[in-house]
Amino acid sequence: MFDFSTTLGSSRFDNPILTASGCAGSGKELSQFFPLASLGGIVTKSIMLKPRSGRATPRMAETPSGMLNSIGLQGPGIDLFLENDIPWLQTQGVRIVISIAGETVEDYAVLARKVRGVSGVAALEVNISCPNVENRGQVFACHPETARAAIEAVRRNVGGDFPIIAKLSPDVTDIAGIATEVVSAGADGLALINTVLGMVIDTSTMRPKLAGKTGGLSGPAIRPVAVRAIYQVHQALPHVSILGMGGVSNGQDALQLILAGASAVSVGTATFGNPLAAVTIKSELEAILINKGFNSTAEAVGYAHRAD
Amino acid sequence: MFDFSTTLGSSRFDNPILTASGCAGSGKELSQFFPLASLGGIVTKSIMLKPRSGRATPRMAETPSGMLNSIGLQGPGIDLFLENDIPWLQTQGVRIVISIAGETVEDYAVLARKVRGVSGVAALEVNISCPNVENRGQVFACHPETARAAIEAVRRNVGGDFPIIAKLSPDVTDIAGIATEVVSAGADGLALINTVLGMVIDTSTMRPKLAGKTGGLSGPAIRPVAVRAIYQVHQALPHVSILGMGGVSNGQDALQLILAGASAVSVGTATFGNPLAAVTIKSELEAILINKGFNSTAEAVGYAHRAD
Amino acid sequence: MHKINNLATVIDAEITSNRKVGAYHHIAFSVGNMAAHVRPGNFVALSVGGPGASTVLRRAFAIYRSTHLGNNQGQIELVIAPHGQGSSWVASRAVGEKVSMIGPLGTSFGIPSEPARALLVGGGYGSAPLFGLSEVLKSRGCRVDMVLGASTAMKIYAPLEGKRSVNSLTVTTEDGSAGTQGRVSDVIPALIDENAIDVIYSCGPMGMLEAITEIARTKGIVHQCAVEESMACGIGVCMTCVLPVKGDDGVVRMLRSCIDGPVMDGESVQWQAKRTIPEGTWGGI
Amino acid sequence: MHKINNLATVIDAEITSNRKVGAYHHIAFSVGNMAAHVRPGNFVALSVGGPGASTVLRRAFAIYRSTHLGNNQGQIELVIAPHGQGSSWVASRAVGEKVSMIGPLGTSFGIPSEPARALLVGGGYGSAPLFGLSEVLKSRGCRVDMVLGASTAMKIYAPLEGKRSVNSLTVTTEDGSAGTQGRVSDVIPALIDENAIDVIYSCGPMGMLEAITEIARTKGIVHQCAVEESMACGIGVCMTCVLPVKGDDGVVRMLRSCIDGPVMDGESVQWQAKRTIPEGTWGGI
Ligand SMILES: Cc1cc2nc3c(=O)[nH]c(=O)nc-3n(C[C@H](O)[C@H](O)[C@H](O)COP(=O)(O)OP(=O)(O)OC[C@H]3O[C@@H](n4cnc5c(N)ncnc54)[C@H](O)[C@@H]3O)c2cc1C
Ligand SMILES: Cc1cc2nc3c(=O)[nH]c(=O)nc-3n(C[C@H](O)[C@H](O)[C@H](O)COP(=O)(O)OP(=O)(O)OC[C@H]3O[C@@H](n4cnc5c(N)ncnc54)[C@H](O)[C@@H]3O)c2cc1C
Ligand SMILES: Cc1cc2nc3c(=O)[nH]c(=O)nc-3n(C[C@H](O)[C@H](O)[C@H](O)COP(=O)(O)O)c2cc1C
Ligand SMILES: Cc1cc2nc3c(=O)[nH]c(=O)nc-3n(C[C@H](O)[C@H](O)[C@H](O)COP(=O)(O)O)c2cc1C
Ligand code: FES
Ligand code: FES
Repeated sequence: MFDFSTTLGSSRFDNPILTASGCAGSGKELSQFFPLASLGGIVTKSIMLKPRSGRATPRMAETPSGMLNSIGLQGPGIDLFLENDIPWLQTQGVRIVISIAGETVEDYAVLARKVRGVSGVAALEVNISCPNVENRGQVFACHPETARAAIEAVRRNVGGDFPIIAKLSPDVTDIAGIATEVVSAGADGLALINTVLGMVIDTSTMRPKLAGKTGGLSGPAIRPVAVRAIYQVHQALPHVSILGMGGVSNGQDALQLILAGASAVSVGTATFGNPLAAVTIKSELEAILINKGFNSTAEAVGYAHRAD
Repeated sequence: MFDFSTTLGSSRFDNPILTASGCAGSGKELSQFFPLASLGGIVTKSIMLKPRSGRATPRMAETPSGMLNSIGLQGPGIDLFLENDIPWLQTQGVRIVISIAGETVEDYAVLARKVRGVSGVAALEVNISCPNVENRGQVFACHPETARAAIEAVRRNVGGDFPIIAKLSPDVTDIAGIATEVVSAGADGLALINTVLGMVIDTSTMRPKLAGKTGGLSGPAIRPVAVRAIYQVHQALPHVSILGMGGVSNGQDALQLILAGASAVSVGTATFGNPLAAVTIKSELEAILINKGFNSTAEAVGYAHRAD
Repeated sequence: MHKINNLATVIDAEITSNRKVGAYHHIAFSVGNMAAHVRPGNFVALSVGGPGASTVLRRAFAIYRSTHLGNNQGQIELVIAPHGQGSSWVASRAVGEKVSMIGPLGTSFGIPSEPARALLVGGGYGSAPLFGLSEVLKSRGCRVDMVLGASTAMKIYAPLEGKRSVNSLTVTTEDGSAGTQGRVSDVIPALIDENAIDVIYSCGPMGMLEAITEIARTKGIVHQCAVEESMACGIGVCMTCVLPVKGDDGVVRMLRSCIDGPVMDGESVQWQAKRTIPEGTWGGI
Repeated sequence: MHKINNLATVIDAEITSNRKVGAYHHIAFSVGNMAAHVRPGNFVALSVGGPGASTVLRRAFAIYRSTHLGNNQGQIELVIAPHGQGSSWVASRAVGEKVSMIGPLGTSFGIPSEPARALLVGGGYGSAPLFGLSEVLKSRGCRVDMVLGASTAMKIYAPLEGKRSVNSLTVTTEDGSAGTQGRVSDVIPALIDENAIDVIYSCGPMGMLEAITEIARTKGIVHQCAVEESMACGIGVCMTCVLPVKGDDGVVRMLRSCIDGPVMDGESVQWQAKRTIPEGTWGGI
């Protein structure tokens, strides 16, 4: 019997396909198209301490085989989120990964404490691709020290056995270095990759198309960057689980990320083109893995690294 | 009268469309399709000190709206290059930009001395996206110190007035920081961007598709990254000329890079899909600039940065 | 406005007709049961570009008309302006080809419980959803006057059967090539007075909706409009399509136009925001 | 081998016929003067995917046949195996559609100056360029024997008119569904002896070319083969398509298969290199 299940840190998932943070709303919107429980898990939109309007519009620009977004972490804040969104998700029989985002190290600490007690949560994804308001708006994930500080704050506050997945930005010189840093700070797993910083200039107005000027590039265009980042990090830290994402739109794409070293795969932008993308990818991936003779997902993880 | 010409450092070009290094062979191959002199200039393939076989094949993988390459700087070495390729280019009436690449700081120094005396050369593009053999193979362009050292070596050896364009890698945490460093080291201009590091895993063999495992991502997929990098660097260093490149395949794309801050634009991958790409882009860009009421290319450079 | 239509499904819809009408393409799709759930103002999201396309996002199109004959035999018609990559691709599809369609999506126009006097205002292809609305309003005993505006005659979409369904039709074009020269906002105030209008329904460019909101406010009448914000998903999961809307509690929030819209109360939309977050918006900084 | 064909041009070639033949599509294009410059072994590079496609690179296809009727009336025929995105797109084009084509590209098969006894070996669609070659050889008084191999009968491309042009045709399939069960390399040695072959011309998968090279070396005869390396540009500007080839000076260099090939001297190609740079290669490290 083929074993499709997978693990991230100490958490087990029935299958390795999850949604990507910020690409599945609160879950409810997607549940109209398929039962959420058919996925390995739902990763919720990164939630902050306070309600947040996000950035002004336009917030998106389509690009060749991808898109830019600058949502700016719009959301209701952790309290309303735990009050309104989580209880509904808990009724769906789906594994929940809560994504949190902070503007200060203290934010991360408080968020971790608030989430600690919530039942039915499989893991915490810590989005550290956020501007650090205490350090000239520099993104936490871009520097080893600030990345470490954010993850340490979460680890200290969440307790010892709760799986923490640190989500890294690809916009760094040495992603394996950052990965090593956050793992030593207490992360059990790594989410790779967040969007790549980009810009589109509207040639009619001759100004940046997005109101926020720059935005995050996602979709198939960045898949080679994701595969590379996962491969490099898995090579450096073979025992740390990776939740891979970046441009996955079919089962073959998901397999690439798994062969590179991901234990599970999040589907983001593909859902915008097809609400059923994640479930379809799940079925395709299962068929491919079986067809290739793997006995389990685990066997395929990092398989591209094998010696000749 | 519309003035289509542009400048990079102290060098003037009749129009702002050039080829991209490594994407136009020795020039001869393209001259079969159009007169090279119709372009603003030809940027030659990065040349090293010694003959170089480059990497093993497969050297390329197509990706969504882009491609990976790992040519590994195959070439005849500077002496044969100056003996065989340059004399022919000199007969073509086209502005020549010679691209050099080294494995050590000393390589850059020697290359600069060899190129110094060559007539008809408009500028030197210094490709510092090369592994530094003296520093664990780390890429020069990825660290401010090594980037500075390479450019200083070139500046010292090439003489004071010869335009040096430092070509940077986007695979860094702070490209404006690297740009500032190389400008203070003596670069007159910046070439932005080199390819983005990526990987494709072949799902049949379940190994990296390229023999060299990782490769450089180019083509429309990375255009938003190029626009962003050019915008950031132009904002930080508004008086330094930028030769922009990355995914330009039509006149509108070229305009995006110019509005972001590029004084000239190199066309790379687009030439593989269409040998006439560069000349076509030149005509399209000219028509668009005139149509929008610009009096010169210079007026459009960085126009997206204007205040409201 | 009625709340989001949560009967949306994803289907491959076959094109049964594709006719050029002025500057537009009128395209009919065979959609099975989807047609049964359509309410005026709903839209569909189409995949564009076919397999191997570099366009990864859907395009939203207002439903011009939907017909349900029972027995899984439904049809949805759209009016498409070939503009950029996506719309041009759809417009050039041949009869018999299939296009992935999600629908019906979004909120719909609210229908008055009592017979009322309605003014329907459409800009360009924005007239599309108004004809279906007009039919419903007429069937409820409402009087329907219509104003259609565009830059030029070719861009006025007003099919014969549509015209027949309204009590009066006024056309404006900016170049004067059809109807009155000018903009819809030039003729609306007089029409409101003449016909003692109770409610305005509108669909078209955001600038037009803003102008109508101002007129409706001055005249003190209700204005429901279908907005058009750039949408990545159309189903409420991406948060790209938001705009600032004042709630009944007086608080401005960034609402998704694909789920809390496209039909919204004109007066509640903070039109002046343009590329900013209005001061005082919930969660603003 | 003859040197690169430097008369290549870029044209929009109209499809004049597209027939399914076994596992392949035989497609004819109207190409104007391009046909006049084609020599056996040349190839063309086609754009794939149409406007808005995510595929940015061309695909190379060997020229099966070219016909030039003078007066700018030329035709080029290709044999295409629908495999991945690009080839499937080309194979599904309808008559009347246009595809951007660059050609003729690459080196061509060298024709013996004296009448000789030639063995032509094709694997899969690799048979395509051999029929044109066969015609030229026959017109120069050569004897032509042909071996075609594939995994299965459907993948043997051997049109009637092609068969007529050769003195003998041997077919091998791995599953035995046509001809001899086995590989081309199983039957070649005997054919060389029987027909006193002077020269082998081959085209097909790299593994097959390698095997034939070994046979040719053993038998001491000349072997010209058309290689197939992954090509990004097809015109010599990208350096992706290289393979290690020993020159007359005994030095191995990485040569571009689009410009120094596709037709190469089998013995000079360093087949054993597979994903490595052979030791001693010029500029190697
Ligand atoms: C609710 C709604 C209803 C619509 N109804 C119709 C209709 O009935 N008929 C019709 O022809 N078109 C309609 N549109 C517009 C349509 O969805 C496309 O935006 C339009 O056709 C341009 O897409 P394109 O691919 O041709 O152009 P492109 O410019 O290539 O589009 C590029 C991207 O920008 C986005 N975009 C750019 N400008 C806008 C804008 N003003 N509004 C929305 N998205 C934008 C597109 O979604 C796309 O992702 C509607 C849009 C919305 C949101
Ligand atoms: C000189 C030459 C002659 C050829 N002649 C023919 C012919 O007559 N008939 C025919 O059907 N095909 C021929 N091919 C193969 C053809 O060019 C395509 O590689 C093949 O059709 C697969 O492309 P695809 O887009 O369908 O598949 P994909 O797998 O989607 O192609 C993806 C990319 O990989 C490259 N690629 C992958 N494998 C190979 C390979 N083995 N060889 C070359 N490129 C590869 C493609 O160029 C493309 O960029 C020839 C190739 C070359 C180099
Ligand atoms: C519209 C949008 C919103 C996103 N919001 C978040 C977010 O809130 N938190 C986060 O960690 N990542 C966010 N991401 C990044 C995705 O989770 C994912 O890392 C990235 O998009 C790459 O995957 P994809 O190519 O499959 O989309 C967002 C991406 C998009 C496109
Ligand atoms: C096949 C290939 C070879 C390249 N070789 C070089 C090189 O030798 N030196 C260099 O500086 N850049 C090289 N580049 C990078 C290009 O010059 C350019 O910076 C990059 O491809 C982005 O532009 P594009 O998207 O238009 O191709 C190469 C790119 C490709 C695709
Ligand atoms: S379009 Fe995605 S939330 Fe509205
Ligand atoms: S395919 Fe580009 S050099 Fe041969």
